[in-house]
Amino acid sequence: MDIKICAEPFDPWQEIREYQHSSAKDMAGKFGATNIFIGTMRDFNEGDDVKGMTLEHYPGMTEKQLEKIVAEASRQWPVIDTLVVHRVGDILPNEPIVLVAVWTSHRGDAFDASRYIMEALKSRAPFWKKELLKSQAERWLVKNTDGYL
Amino acid sequence: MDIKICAEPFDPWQEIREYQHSSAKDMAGKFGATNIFIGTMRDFNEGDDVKGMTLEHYPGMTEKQLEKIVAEASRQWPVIDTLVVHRVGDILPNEPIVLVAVWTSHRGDAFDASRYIMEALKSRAPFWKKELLKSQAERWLVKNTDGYL
Amino acid sequence: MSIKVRYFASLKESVGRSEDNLEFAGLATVGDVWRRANPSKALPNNSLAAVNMDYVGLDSAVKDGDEVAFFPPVTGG
Amino acid sequence: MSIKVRYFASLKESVGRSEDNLEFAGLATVGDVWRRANPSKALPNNSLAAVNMDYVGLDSAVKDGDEVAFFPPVTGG
Repeated sequence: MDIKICAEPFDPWQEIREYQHSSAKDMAGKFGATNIFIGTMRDFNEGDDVKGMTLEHYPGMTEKQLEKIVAEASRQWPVIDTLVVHRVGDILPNEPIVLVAVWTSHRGDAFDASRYIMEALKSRAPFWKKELLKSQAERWLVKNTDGYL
Repeated sequence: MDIKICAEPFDPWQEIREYQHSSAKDMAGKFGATNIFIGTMRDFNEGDDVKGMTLEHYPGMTEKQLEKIVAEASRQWPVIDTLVVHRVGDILPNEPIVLVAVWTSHRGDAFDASRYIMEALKSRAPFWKKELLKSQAERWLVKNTDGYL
Repeated sequence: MSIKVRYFASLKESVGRSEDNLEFAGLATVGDVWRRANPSKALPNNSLAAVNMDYVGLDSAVKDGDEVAFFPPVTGG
Repeated sequence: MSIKVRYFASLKESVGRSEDNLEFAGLATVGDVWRRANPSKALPNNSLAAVNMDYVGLDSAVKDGDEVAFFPPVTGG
């Protein structure tokens, strides 16, 4: 299990490939299913063109909450391994914001655990987004929507 | 949208990266969510050590059914783009068998559409697996299990 | 009428061939096609059938030039 | 008793500082900490609070050396 907070842009495919490679001796042949979610910055939101975003977090608490969330998922589903990567700092449209990858034996567990982690991250991990609009106005996002709706 | 049947091993990260890059002009900044499922060959099944597997398919019907499935998902959820890659032929443990990637605006749709495509693929796409056990015995897999259980 | 019949996976192994080319009059349904091609063998209960690469039931009609396929439950993914 | 108070995001901007170091006796709860640090400002309704990086309610107890944080609903992911 690994949780990474990145202040620089990250390549999700590279992150997953490296992580899977580093865990290969333990995982090879053992997992049948991998579910991956990637959240990417869009260039529009609520009808406005967005130029960029600043992502603030609470160092220490962010990691602590993400560890709890991953532990909760691992208690509910037979998870073999998990990787969570989240950007902070200044972000441009089309850059990845979050990566969740879950390795399991069976596909249902991979989907369920990955979605659980994403929903819990959205509602409990202390990150805050401030958008910079094309109009130069800045605005804090007020609330994440529920992804199960 | 792309559907690929591969007779040789494929690297899922490379496939996604290339596909996303090739579609970049259309997709950049437009999608907020990507859900990816990867099915990988395990080295055990039903209590037996498995050395390898042969995956047979029905050329033409496989593609036709996968196109239908992706179209069904696209009618049910607002899908921006989809990539499906499936191996056929001789497969070794730890090699990827299937990749489903779905790009959407919102995360719930990405999870739902990706899972729908995987479940439908498992129940309707004409592929058949024959396992080669360590004991040298061969056996056809009889039935896929339901991934929503 | 001319019907191409295809078999896959374990069903291909149990009938001992991958395809038949039937040239018979009076083949009305997919079930007729199976019985004509395999007169001494019942289609296994859980088998699936397709006409021109779409799933169909055994009572589905066939016409000249169709490709009819029989196979066991699918196990991909 | 000594309490470190931290503020994040829009709440940090509206209180105009990122942290306080309180040295007061008689701080029993998280709510007390807010009122002592921000006597003329009510905590916005939807705010969240944490003690030592775990979520807590405003009536949760605090003790000497705790880090108490206040912030708006989270919007990561």
